Amino acid sequence: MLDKYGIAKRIAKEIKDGYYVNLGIGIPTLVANYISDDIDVVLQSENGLLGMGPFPHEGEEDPDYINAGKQTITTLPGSVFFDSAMSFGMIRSRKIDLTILGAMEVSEQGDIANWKIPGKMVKGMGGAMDLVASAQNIIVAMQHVNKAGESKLLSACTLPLTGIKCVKKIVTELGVFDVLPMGGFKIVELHEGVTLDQVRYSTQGKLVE
Amino acid sequence: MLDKYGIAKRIAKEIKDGYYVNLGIGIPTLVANYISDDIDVVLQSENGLLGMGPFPHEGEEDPDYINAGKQTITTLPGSVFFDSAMSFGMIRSRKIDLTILGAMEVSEQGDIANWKIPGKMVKGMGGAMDLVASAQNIIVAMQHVNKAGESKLLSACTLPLTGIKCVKKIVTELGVFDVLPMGGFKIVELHEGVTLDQVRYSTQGKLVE
Amino acid sequence: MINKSVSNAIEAIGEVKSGMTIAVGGFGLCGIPENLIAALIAKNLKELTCISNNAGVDDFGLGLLLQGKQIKKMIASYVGENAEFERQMLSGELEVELVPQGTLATRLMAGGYGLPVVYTPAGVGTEVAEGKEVRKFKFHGVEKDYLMEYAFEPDFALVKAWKGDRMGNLIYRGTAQNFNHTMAMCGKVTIAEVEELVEPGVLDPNFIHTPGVYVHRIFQGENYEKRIEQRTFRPKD
Amino acid sequence: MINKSVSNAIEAIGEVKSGMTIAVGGFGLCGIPENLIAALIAKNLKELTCISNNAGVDDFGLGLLLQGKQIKKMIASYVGENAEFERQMLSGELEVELVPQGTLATRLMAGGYGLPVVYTPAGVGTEVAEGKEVRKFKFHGVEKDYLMEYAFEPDFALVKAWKGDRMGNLIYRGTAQNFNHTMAMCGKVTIAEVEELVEPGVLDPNFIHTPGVYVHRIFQGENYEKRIEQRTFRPKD
Repeated sequence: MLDKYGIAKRIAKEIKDGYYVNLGIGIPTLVANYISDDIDVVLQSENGLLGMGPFPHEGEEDPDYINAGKQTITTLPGSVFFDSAMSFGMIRSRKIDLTILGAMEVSEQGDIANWKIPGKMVKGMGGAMDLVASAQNIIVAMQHVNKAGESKLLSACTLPLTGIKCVKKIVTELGVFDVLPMGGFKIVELHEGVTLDQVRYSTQGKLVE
Repeated sequence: MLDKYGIAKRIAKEIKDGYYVNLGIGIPTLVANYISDDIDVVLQSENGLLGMGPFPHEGEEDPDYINAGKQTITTLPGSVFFDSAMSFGMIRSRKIDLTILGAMEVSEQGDIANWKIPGKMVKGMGGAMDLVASAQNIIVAMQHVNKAGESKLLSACTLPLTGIKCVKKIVTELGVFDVLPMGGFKIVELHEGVTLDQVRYSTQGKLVE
Repeated sequence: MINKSVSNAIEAIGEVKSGMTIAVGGFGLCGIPENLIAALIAKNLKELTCISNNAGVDDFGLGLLLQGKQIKKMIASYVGENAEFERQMLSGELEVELVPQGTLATRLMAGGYGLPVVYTPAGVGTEVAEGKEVRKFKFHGVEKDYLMEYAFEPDFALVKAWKGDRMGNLIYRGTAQNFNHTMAMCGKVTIAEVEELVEPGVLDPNFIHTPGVYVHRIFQGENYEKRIEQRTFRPKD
Repeated sequence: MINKSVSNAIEAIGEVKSGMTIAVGGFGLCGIPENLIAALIAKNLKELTCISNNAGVDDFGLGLLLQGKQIKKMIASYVGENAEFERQMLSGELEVELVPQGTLATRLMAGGYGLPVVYTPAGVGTEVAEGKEVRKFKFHGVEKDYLMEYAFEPDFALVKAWKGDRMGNLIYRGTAQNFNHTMAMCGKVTIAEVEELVEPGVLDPNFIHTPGVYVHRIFQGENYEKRIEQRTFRPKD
């Protein structure tokens, strides 16, 4: 069973040399720390930056240099700034190879819900709906079950949707799952110490073993 | 009666302080020479320049600095270069105050034909269709009759159209004419030495005296 | 030389009236037009419809307008950092229209590029699609559904740039560009505040982000706070 | 660092095949990818569909491809400077689709911005509108007709920039930017030739016209002729 750092580390293996990658807030942000030094990757921040570098050293923060999570960041050689319209233009025109984001629920059809819980304060979808509607390759990083112990891998999402038929892969603390084109969560691997029974118990949607 | 320089000089009077102006090829290009020194005007060239300056001195021409007629030009303080999509974006979003272009025919409804003569080699419409479809204020600079002596101010255009219901004003060697919203060429002024009969004789479309 | 410079924010927003729709640049607190927001407060304009990616925080940015109950309707993609916002929304005082961030940017772009509508896939199959025209197009080799979204045509766009010249040419710095350029292009009237106002000819004509033709008034702002929302550091090496 | 640089034009166009659709940057002879055009000739690729604002002149630019009968179809806004073009068009050897210049630019932009279609007023009521969907929209306070136009999705975009870095970031100079930026954004594969190839970090990240994400291969071109079509001077002072 993996902790959030383990999930991030596992997802980092999906990133290939030369990829342009968009990392969402939460566990996805941690992925950046585990990208192999052997490959060259460019991180996109949808507020208008390609080539996001690490957080600045204390005292070197610049209010004009932030990421989509409003955190202070740095640039790297070859970085580019641009406006929001171009940023989502490149997302829609599929120039970003991989999008990694968190979710509250994923359905066996690849639908995703990650922006709104009825009855709770709605903060907005930010760029998530644009990313999931256009990305050619979406990996979801999330816990397998929610705090109430209910499965987040469902036959159908119960929360308001962010996008439909878009998630390709899910990495949870229990394992790695492909969302099959005809529907269903295909077990790609179980993390160390995880049993098939654990996964069966924690997965409400159709599991393909 | 005016020659082409006179027509250009007369049109220059229509340009107001602070205007952004697009000048077409031919007589419209000459208009730039007659803009009053008392007003500030920015010339747009649709290949990607705001703030077009005069032709360069011999030996100072730069192949990267041309206008929409492919002539070598210079810039002025405050000039900006941009790409073709933005150039026509600003034309469509009505940021250009005045467009001046030539025509083969104009109808009393304000239709314009200036790009194609059936049976002759078709060179293309260039940016003319975009300009006439979007400009809020279009002045046509042309001769009142063609080389065959036929009127170019018609009840309906006979040549393939460039745009419909768009021309607001026409300046010819004979006079200045407003195209009325309900149709018709309203005589605004006759140039020196021109008689009403001359205009009547040379105008096939509906003349409003 | 066309001179669009005015002396300050109050003069610049002279024609902005209560009830108007204004687009306000910035992403979070990054690149927001601090002086223009202060002027909206000073003039106590009311019933504003604000188009902005975010709504500021309680005591800065558009949050200050919310404190003064100056905003009638907020059109944004993410509004999570603001308790007063939440209170007004839940009480029904504030109307909120949530728009996917890319759709927001693209509808603004459409306004600036003279395109009445755009089709975008964002929100297909979600509540964002409710009441909208859905149409199939084949693009990138895939046939899928798109939503028709209308261009924004705000009465005013209030933007903040790094440098600008008296003809209205603007350049931005870093991620403070964000929505500012796109909004500058779509305002019926666009007002820009800049950290440094220069004479025409100082800025390189090859590297201007927003051509002055889009900008109606410009002034040099004062006392920029440029507050940081999430001050995040890497461990000391 | 992602390194997209290759050594020359022949290597760069390795995957371009006869029969493909290629967008070629430039306006007239200004900003055309001279080395890439030479490589298309050297490899004698045939049956090309070229999207370019113009078709060069008889002995330069795309005119050279016409001489070699390499172009099957030309999509352009203005093709007037070329006798061989006229001959091939009149004889029916060459298919020609004339597109208003702004529509051309906007259809290319749509490709790069992931918008399957755009609505533009250019050509309404003319032969350009034949066979196209016409739709009324209210915009800028005026209700009028617009034509639905499809995004371009060329197999390759061949563009020329002033400077570029090995990650594919590009900057243009003067009016040589023209269609190059827009085309670079919409190519399924985009190849850029530059006058000067630099290391990443040399170009200011605030002032890059085309981000490298749009560019797949880049090389430093040789022997730029940069021919001028209309050498026009002002009288001596």
